Amino acid sequence: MIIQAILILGGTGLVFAILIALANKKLKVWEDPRIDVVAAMLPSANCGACGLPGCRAFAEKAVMGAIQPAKCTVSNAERIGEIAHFLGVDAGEAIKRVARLQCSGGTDVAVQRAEYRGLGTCEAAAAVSGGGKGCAWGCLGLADCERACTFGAIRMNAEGLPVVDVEKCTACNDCVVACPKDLFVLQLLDHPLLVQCKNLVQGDGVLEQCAVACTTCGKCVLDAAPGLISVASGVAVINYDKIVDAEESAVERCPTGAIVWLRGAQFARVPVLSSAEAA
Amino acid sequence: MTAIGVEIAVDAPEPIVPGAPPPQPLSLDFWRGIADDNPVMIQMLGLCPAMAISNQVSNGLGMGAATIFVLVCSSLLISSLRKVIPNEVRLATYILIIATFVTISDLVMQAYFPLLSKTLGAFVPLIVVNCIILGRAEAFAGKVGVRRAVADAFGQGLGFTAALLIMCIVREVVGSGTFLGFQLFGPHYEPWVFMIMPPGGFLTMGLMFLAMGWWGERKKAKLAEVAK
Amino acid sequence: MSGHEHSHGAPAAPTPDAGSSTARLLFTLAFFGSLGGGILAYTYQQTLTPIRKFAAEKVEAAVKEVLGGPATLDTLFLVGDTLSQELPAGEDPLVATKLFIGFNEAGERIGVAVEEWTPGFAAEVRLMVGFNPATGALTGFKVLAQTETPGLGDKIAKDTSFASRFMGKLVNPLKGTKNPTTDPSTVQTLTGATISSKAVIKVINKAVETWKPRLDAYEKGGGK
Amino acid sequence: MISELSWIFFSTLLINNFTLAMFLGLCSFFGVTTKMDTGWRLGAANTFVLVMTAVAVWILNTFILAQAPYLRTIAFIVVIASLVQIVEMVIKKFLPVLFRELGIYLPLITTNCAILYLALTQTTRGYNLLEGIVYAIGGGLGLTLALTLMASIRERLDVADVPAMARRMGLVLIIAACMSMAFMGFAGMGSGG
Amino acid sequence: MAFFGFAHGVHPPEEKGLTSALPIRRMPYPDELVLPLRQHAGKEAKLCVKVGDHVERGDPVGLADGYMSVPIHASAAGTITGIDWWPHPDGTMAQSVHITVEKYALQVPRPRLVPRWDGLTVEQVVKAVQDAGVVGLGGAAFPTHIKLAPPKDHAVHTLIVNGAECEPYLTSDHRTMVEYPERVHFGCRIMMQTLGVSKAVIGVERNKPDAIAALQRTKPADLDIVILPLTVKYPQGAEKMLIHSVTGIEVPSGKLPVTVGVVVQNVGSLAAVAEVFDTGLPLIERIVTVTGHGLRRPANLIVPVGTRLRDLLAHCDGVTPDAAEVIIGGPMMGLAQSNLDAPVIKGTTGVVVLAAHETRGETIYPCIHCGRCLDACPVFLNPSWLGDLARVKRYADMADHHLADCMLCGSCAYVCPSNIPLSQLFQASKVALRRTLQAAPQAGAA
Amino acid sequence: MNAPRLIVTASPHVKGDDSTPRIMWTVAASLVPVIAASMFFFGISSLLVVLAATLGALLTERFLGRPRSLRDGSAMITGLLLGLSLPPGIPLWMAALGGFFGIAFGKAIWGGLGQNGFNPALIGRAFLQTAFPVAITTWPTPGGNFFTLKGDLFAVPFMHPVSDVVTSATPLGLFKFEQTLTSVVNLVLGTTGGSVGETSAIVILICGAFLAWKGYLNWRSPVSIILTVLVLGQLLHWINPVRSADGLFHVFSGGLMLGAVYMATDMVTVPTTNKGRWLFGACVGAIVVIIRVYGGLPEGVMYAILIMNAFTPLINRATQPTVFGTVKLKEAK
Ligand SMILES: Cc1cc2nc3c(=O)[nH]c(=O)nc-3n(C[C@H](O)[C@H](O)[C@H](O)COP(=O)(O)O)c2cc1C
Ligand SMILES: Cc1cc2nc3c(=O)[nH]c(=O)nc-3n(C[C@H](O)[C@H](O)[C@H](O)COP(=O)(O)O)c2cc1C
Ligand SMILES: Cc1cc2nc3c(=O)[nH]c(=O)nc-3n(C[C@H](O)[C@H](O)[C@H](O)COP(=O)(O)O)c2cc1C
Ligand SMILES: Cc1cc2nc3c(=O)[nH]c(=O)nc-3n(C[C@H](O)[C@H](O)[C@H](O)CO)c2cc1C
Ligand code: SF4
Ligand code: SF4
Ligand code: SF4
Ligand code: SF4
Ligand code: FES
Repeated sequence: MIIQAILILGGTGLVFAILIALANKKLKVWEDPRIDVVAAMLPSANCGACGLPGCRAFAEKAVMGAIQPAKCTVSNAERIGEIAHFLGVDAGEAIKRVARLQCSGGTDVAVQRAEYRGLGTCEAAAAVSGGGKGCAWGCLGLADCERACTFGAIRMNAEGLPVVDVEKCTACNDCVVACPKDLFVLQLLDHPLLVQCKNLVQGDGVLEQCAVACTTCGKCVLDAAPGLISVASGVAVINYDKIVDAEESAVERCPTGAIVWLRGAQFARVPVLSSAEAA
Repeated sequence: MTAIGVEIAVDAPEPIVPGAPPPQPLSLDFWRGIADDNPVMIQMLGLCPAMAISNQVSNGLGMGAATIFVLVCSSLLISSLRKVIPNEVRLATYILIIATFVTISDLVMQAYFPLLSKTLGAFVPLIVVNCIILGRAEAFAGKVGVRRAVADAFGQGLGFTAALLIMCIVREVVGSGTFLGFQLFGPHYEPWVFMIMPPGGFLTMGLMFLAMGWWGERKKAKLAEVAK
Repeated sequence: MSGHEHSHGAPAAPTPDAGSSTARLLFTLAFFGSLGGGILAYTYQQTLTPIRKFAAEKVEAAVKEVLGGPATLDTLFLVGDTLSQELPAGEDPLVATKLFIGFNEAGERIGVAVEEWTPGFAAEVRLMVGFNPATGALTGFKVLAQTETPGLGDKIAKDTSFASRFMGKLVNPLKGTKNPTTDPSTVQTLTGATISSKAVIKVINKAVETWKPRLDAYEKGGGK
Repeated sequence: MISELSWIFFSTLLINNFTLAMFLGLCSFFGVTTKMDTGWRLGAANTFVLVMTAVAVWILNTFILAQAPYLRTIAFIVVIASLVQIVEMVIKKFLPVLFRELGIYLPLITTNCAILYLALTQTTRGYNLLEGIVYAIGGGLGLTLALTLMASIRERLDVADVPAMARRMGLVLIIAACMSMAFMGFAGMGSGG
Repeated sequence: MAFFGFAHGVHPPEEKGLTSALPIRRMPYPDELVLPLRQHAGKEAKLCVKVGDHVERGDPVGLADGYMSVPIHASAAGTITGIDWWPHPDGTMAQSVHITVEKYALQVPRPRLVPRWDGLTVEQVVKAVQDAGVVGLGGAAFPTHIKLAPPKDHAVHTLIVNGAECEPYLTSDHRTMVEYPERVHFGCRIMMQTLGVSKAVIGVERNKPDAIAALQRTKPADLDIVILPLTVKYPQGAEKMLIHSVTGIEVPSGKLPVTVGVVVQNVGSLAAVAEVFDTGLPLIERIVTVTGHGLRRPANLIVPVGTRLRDLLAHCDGVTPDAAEVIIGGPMMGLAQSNLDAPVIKGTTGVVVLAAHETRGETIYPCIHCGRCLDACPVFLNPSWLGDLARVKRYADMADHHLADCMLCGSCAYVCPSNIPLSQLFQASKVALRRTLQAAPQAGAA
Repeated sequence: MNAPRLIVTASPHVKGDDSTPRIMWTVAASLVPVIAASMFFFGISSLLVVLAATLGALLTERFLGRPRSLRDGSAMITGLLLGLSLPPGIPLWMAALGGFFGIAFGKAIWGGLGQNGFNPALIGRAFLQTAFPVAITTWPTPGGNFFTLKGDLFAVPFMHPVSDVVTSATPLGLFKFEQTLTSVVNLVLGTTGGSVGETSAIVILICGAFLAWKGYLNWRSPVSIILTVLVLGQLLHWINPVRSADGLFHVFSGGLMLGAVYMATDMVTVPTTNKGRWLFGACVGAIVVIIRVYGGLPEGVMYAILIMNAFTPLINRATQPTVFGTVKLKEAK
């Protein structure tokens, strides 16, 4: 009886071993196993900040040597080092960029002309007479960007402006796409100069819409290196090619504070919640 | 979860399998299965037996014991043989080993616990396909040393049994008004037959997940509050 | 599952055709197959006796119960469509379909017991049915297997008063009703479990209908 | 004959639905039912494997295992596992898109208890080849039905405002409970009142 | 002619009685006019004046920038006192020219700026219409000359004139048909000749029997013009619905009416073309219905283009205390205004001032899947599902469910018992869809 | 001119009169005559059962539902309909428990009004039927003193009802298990045993017609159900009069009217498209007849509706309206 059992099972095992061995030879689709390893080491955020459709695509490219591990802006340095070490390649260099808001017209300083009723999203409000906001360029404060940020880097402050936590921001571009007013730009963290206004109305008339708007007075143009700032289009514009020439004195005489010199996060009043979480 | 899937899908020819779990103290290997990485509640594996037989506490005990037995024995064997088993037939071999232990426990149960074996029915042989066991073989036992493999197997087995027993207790107490057959609420209790029927199994497990979800949300809320 | 050991430094890009030799594959599977087979065969041998003992005891207990405690039992096997005292060689008496005949101390036949089933409310309802072929009266039944709704249909197995309603009823054939009855071949069904009750009645009728002719044929053939 | 076969078919499909009444194949029932397309595809793959298994098991039972019933579990599972692995390779080679869709769940069919359950039950019930195949189709379609319905309900829930605590798995199990309750309506079918 | 009608649609209260019997009156010139350079679909006009310039009535202040554009003309004599960003009726800011109206100028017709019609070739007519700055007055302000020169590969067989005016409250088309039926017919003649069609159908909703009668009375004998009464139903006046009602043809999804050989023009546009050739002055004024329960004295007015809402409402004795919302256009599709400095532009069909009790409630309930919106949508979309998708921002899926076919008519949002602003969701989604497509060309790959 | 404080909203700036709460409360109010009719036959017991179920539903909605969701009236309907679908003698604690279960697991967990996939009232009832199969199939006899309590209404919670109930089988049970046919006249008038709300088909029909006229319920699924049951039932009756009663009997017996008029019209859980509603109704009708004739249970309305609820998303998908201008597009291709 034991012999019989051994024969049956041994035989079955043998038959299928042959089948599998055959199948293995004929049908196998080979895939570099390192892809899976690298993919598992990536954050799986599938955010697209690296410019590739998802983390696995990044892993494939990284294994092929077509992209440097550090191009994943979401992962931390330690992890990136591990990946580079695993693949035996150079990690590459990460350049930290963050999202910056080109508006500082919170509810305390910007005029609201009419009461908006309807869906509480910026996208929807933008189509309804600009949500009743006096400034047609400014932030609507209904937090589409906050909801779009998968990294929880955006918090609305008490004045209805989104504050970007520069620690958490991975420059994934989601908020840039989400904002119907196109208020976000991705900018190098160490570029300190920023114009927080997009209102094209020239002159002091703009102050009827918002107290912190750019009045195109031209003082910053005079105070900065030549060619760094211009106001010809109706609002101050910084030429970031010349950013190395920038100095803090450029913003000092701005009558409304539309142009700012940034150290870290934007806006003086950082919401309690996000600063505590960052700590 | 991913590790399992990934490894099955890809036959990595490297002897040192990428994706092996990081070194950890034995106690962690053991506790992980009971709490953080509970096979039923977190990995969502082995749901079928957990729901099918969890309408009586005695079933849960029997099933848990059988599962732990199979899990530990097969992990032990697989881990000690991991260097000699060729990658291509890795799974087939694991299954052979697991099936052997399952059949042993089935036969033993039939012989010495005939009533229990009858109520558990086909679910004892079905331990073979309990995703936990193969999953552990794949993700753990096949890649680490014997001591760790056994610790992990015990942890996972106990984790499974714990989840199973919670369900059994809820279902038997509410559904029959008894615990291990003893009447709890006197003869006038109106049992909720629902709980020992199939929908009751789904519901009970749903309640467990809801409780976990609620707990998680509360923790999140607390964190946010602390941050404030 | 996220950490990784890679103390070996960077693995070189593996080549597609690296793999184990076919022979090793075959050997491994065959070896473990044989090993498993061997172990199982051994375990099976060891457990066979208790398993069979339990199964046989269970049947015997049921038979005794439905026949009201016979002094001796006789077993007939169904071979083809006829009853015989002998099983063809090689057949397992445990698995074969059987009819049990019970005798009292005086050696008189008090009844026969057979196993029958029919679909109930949930799945099959399997009974051991005992009846007296001479009178057509039921001597009892025992539920061997059922999965009816607990608290409702499963009363056919658990409610002893239900079983007692059947005692001595004449199967010619048996009928069910919802109301209390004294009719000799009508039984009152369980409230809320009419279907399960009727399944029991159906099994009993089926048992008598299929086995009585077989027994008659056997007796005519001079079996007894 | 016809009536027996149709009884096997319908009772497996509706009354003793593998997923909703027998608790089989739950891992994939909860794991892959987020999109309807994957839902029914997995169901179809399962049905295919079930039918294959029914045939293989019948062959094993008839020609090999008659003498060694204790080897059933192990022989069945080895056969099923090997079959699935071969099918997997075939699909990976010839239908890479489908493979991507079913991803890691194909191997899970091996450990889908419905398959082994079918093999064992088919044996204990002594089904012949035809009955076994019908049983497999009924069971497979039952799985497909449950998978598809669950997936379609979950697709609708994608746009619903589900409370946070129920979002992960809680609600899905409650849905299963509701479906299971609904399908109890078929209970007792065929027993004839 | 067979009447086909279109399925679905809604029946909002008409409220046309406020102004339907009031004859059209001319509004006096305000002190200042504001002319946005963007008043039409297509490219905005190119500025051609500077601050300090003096302009006569009818002088261009902006020139057509290419074929898909029309010039803008000064609607009164005066001085250019500013060129800057100014609130536009669509809620944004637009480059606008401010003219301080010369109080004592004659404002009289000047020598012809538009040539006489008779004797012009088709090309010359089209050019003249463009130079006169004529755009569709039915609301979309699509340059009319483009619709007069359909691509050669499409044979146009019918001109359909849109006199449905299905929006509640509005009566400007209605009064035009009652008071200037000859002008409508004259415009029709010009257009038929230019398009080279022999048949025209003027569709008018049955609730304007006096307009139908007037058109019938003045119908020229030599033209094949049919005046077709239409069921009163919103949005009967939507182009594709109208074509379906008149001809039974469904304009294919995503296609223009010319593909089925039809051109649709609004009656106001017809009258405008007629007037332009008649008077020789470009399009510098239009008929506007100023109405609503929030307004003291509703009226049908001839308003110079560029009149600020503030001046217009003041001319109608101002608003009542319970006025809550000022809408340019009708209440179904019009745009709410947050700034009364916004001017009347060429596409402004009416100004409606709603009283507080008429505005939408604030509470939004969840969609109960009642299916009313499905029964309302004239293009047979599933607004309920689209709305659900929009809420979770699944724009690509919305596109698969024909978001592009939604014409934002608002029928769905009108009937929704849960007060879900469906059409707003769809409008926002259309914008967002475009944005996401632009932002991520590789989207969907992951 | 003094500038008013303006509001801005998206178009359309006006809206039709019907609102979700108005619809819900009207439907709830239309159930009052049904309850009154039931009280005529079963006395105060009907009212108590309905109240208990409603209380359970409302309290649950209050504590588990979204803020202020009681105002929309849907939980009220759930409670009332659950009560109406229970036997008049059921212990009140069970009725209230059903209300809790229906709202908690049939609605709140799904995200509240509008999101649920299954009919909450029927989820509550199905739970009770599975949990307490005996209590829910104990049908007291109609008639008797108005204030007599039918059954053990005040049984101690979680304990057995002490049942010395005078029961009578429902017409469907009578037919299925005893092959006894009840006359359609009695069914229509409601003088038969059965659940609180299934007694008077006529009252339900009238209320339903009123709601349909107001546009508060879509008439397609009820009509489809009734037609299917009538035709299929009659067909099976001709084939085998012992197994199946005639079509009219099927239509007027059991919970069919209540289910068709009030439960297969719950727009949340039935298809949104009109085509889908016809299909939904036809399938419900067919399943009802199949369960009644071939199934183990005498009545299948609840299960049929629940089963079809599960199919609703699929039906919706299959019956999307053809978008204007796309038919020709396809032909052209
Ligand atoms: C959840 C549930 C379980 C049931 N289980 C059984 C059962 O096990 N056996 C049975 O005969 N009927 C069962 N029934 C069927 C009904 O109780 C059926 O109405 C009953 O058989 C009719 O009997 P009666 O006429 O005595 O009430 C069940 C019904 C439900 C809803
Ligand atoms: C030849 C021809 C070309 C047209 N091209 C466009 C076009 O490119 N885009 C467009 O929106 N409308 C175009 N139209 C006009 C539309 O048919 C329609 O009249 C216009 O969009 C305004 O319609 P509405 O008010 O219903 O939106 C064209 C019309 C004609 C006759
Ligand atoms: C929902 C909807 C309703 C409309 N109602 C009218 C209307 O009542 N009268 C009208 O002239 N145009 C109406 N239009 C605009 C027409 O579709 C079309 O643009 C116009 O008749 C073309 O003529 P025009 O270019 O001369 O303005 C409506 C458009 C939409 C989308
Ligand atoms: C015509 C109509 C029928 C309804 N039927 C039911 C019903 O059968 N069961 C129920 O729980 N709610 C019903 N409701 C209320 C509501 O739609 C239901 O509670 C939702 O399912 C909750 O999301 C109904 C509402 C209406 C307007
Ligand atoms: S969404 Fe914006 S703020 Fe958030 S991580 Fe991306 S770029 Fe940074
Ligand atoms: S930045 Fe843009 S998206 Fe964010 S709140 Fe402001 S308007 Fe909205
Ligand atoms: S707004 Fe769009 S979806 Fe709504 S009814 Fe109009 S066309 Fe249909
Ligand atoms: S009308 Fe409103 S509530 Fe009804 S289905 Fe449409 S969106 Fe939903
Ligand atoms: S499928 Fe049954 S245990 Fe996983």
